[in-house]
Amino acid sequence: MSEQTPPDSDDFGAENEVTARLKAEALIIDVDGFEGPLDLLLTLSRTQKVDLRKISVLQLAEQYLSFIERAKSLRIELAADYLVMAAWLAFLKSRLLLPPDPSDAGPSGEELAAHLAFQLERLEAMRRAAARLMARDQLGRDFFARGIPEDVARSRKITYSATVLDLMQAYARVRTRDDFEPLSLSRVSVFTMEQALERMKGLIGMALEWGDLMQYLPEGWTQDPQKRRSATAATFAASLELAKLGQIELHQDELYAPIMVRRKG
Amino acid sequence: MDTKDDMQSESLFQAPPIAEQERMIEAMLFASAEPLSLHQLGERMPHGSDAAEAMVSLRKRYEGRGVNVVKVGDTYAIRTAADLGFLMQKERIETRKLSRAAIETLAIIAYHQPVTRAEIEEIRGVSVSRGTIDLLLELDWIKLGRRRMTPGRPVTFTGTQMFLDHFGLESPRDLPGIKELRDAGLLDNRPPPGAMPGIVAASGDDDGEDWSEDDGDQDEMF
Amino acid sequence: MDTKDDMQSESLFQAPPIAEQERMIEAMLFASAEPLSLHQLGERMPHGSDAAEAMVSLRKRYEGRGVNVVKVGDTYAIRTAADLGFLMQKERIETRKLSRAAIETLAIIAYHQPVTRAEIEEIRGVSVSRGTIDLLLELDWIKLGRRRMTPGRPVTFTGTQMFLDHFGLESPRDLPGIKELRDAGLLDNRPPPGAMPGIVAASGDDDGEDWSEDDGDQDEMF
Repeated sequence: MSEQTPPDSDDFGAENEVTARLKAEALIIDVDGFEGPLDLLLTLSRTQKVDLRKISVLQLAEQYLSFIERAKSLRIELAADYLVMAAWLAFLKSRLLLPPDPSDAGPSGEELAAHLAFQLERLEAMRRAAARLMARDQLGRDFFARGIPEDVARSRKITYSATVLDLMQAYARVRTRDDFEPLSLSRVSVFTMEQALERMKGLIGMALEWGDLMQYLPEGWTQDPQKRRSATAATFAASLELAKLGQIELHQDELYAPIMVRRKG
Repeated sequence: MDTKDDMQSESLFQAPPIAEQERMIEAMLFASAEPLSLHQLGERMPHGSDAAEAMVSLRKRYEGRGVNVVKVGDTYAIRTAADLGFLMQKERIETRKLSRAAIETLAIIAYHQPVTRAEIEEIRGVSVSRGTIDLLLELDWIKLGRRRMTPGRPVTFTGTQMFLDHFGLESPRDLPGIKELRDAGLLDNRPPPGAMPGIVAASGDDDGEDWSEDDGDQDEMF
Repeated sequence: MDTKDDMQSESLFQAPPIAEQERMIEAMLFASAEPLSLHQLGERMPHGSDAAEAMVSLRKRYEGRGVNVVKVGDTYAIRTAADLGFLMQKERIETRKLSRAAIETLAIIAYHQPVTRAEIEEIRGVSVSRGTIDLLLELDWIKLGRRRMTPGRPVTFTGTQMFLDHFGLESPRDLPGIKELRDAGLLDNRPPPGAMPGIVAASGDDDGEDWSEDDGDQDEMF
């Protein structure tokens, strides 16, 4: 992960640059191989070749940021959490470098760095513990249970078994079934065009003067927004139908102005 | 792995001590799913071993013990001593899986308790057979709870201590919620339509009603 | 079935000799593939028997033999000696290879138990993939523990007896290196100072959100 520019000799330099770039790319291409930013940081920290408790978080932050920069320049898609970590490390770096601001109540750069070092050490420790665990002798591989368990008796007792997993799966099954119930619309808040037509035909006889179409909305359908929307649409459609039949005239002064209705003739 | 030549030359002077050979046949007889012949035992042992000789001392060792090495045809097996058969009497327990209806009914009772039969049927979407409830009652996994103070005063069902013991739960609250089920991959990851207030792993006190609020609420689609 | 009175009067004069009791637990342990507790053993023995005492001498008897009496949690089982595994090629159970994520998750649960999903994610720095917990539950190596009494009341996970049995552990205290890890403070649940958004895996923090009404309070984590 060396950042040094190669010596000046042209040929040699170019060649060296290529190998360095290939090396960097190899690590970058492997970004999918990392289990998130913390895993990547742990890998980078190994290049410092020190006890994790003595690691330089500042140096690590720089390594990580240059890694991200290179990935960007190579146009490699990085998951959002890598970028969030980069932003956070940039922030941490500034906290570590700048003198503490006495008015700032937040944790100090040192505290944040110490916690990051702790997290890396803990992750490393759990990895080692996992490896030691898996290296143990295992049942069915290194040591064995009785091959022919004896259940001799004549008395037969039936027990029913179910595990918590069965229980959870059953519940999940029931609930998922709920989720995929066939879609059925509630008709309660739908005013149909047939209903609107019926209603307007009954009322239009009295409409000698121009009047707002909205007056024709049925009672009880003007407050609830869902109901009002449905009744408005149905009433408007019904008015078009009546205009087509030559029974009413429609008129609107301008866009969005009230639609006016009166009886024809 | 050694080559054949290596093994052979090794076998000239390297057969394990007889006590070690006895340990070997002891372990093999114990772990094997079927009785083994001396030939089968010998095949698995290091070259130069003498399964027959080891068997003689192993059989002697188990004389009068709780289990014996018995000869079955020309094979050997470890068996319970005949006089201790009575200890195995209780052992014969047939374990059956609960039917799908029973496990679903149990799950609903566990998650929604106290819950009435009508409510269970509403959640499952099918009727609950009498036998299912009876089986769960018989297993002592559910019991009758308080009557619901609604028309008809239906009985409710709740889980029992036996239920908690069987499933290794400290309390019904330890059952995971829908979101946790989903995170564990037990549910399709699709978000459910609307909230699911019914998931509260209820508690034993009187909140059995809360599940009924999660339906009839599709109006939000408009 | 005996009545209580019968049992008591019988127990006054009828406990079998300890050598006989040892034979009994020997037979029962050999017969069972699963570990058995002293309580389970005692239940099947004649009244007045002392399974614990018989166990001490039985365990001694099998020391260094081809099969050993091992302690698993507070249960006992007979298992072949680990150094003889090479003889058991045929009995070997091919297990699915666990993913690195599953192995690490298992280790974290074992060493940090009881532990919540969010804590596992905090330690690993990534979210626990769907199915990982499911797989470990299915293997019966982990189980649900008590809910943590923190906002959201998340479920916790702990190891099982099957886990101990599988890895030949007498108790979680015998996990390799656990004392050193604890002494080094690496098993502490150390909260991050202030905000460390990049490190806490973003999902999972809202564990249990949908099942309990007493939260809506995840802001505390940020």
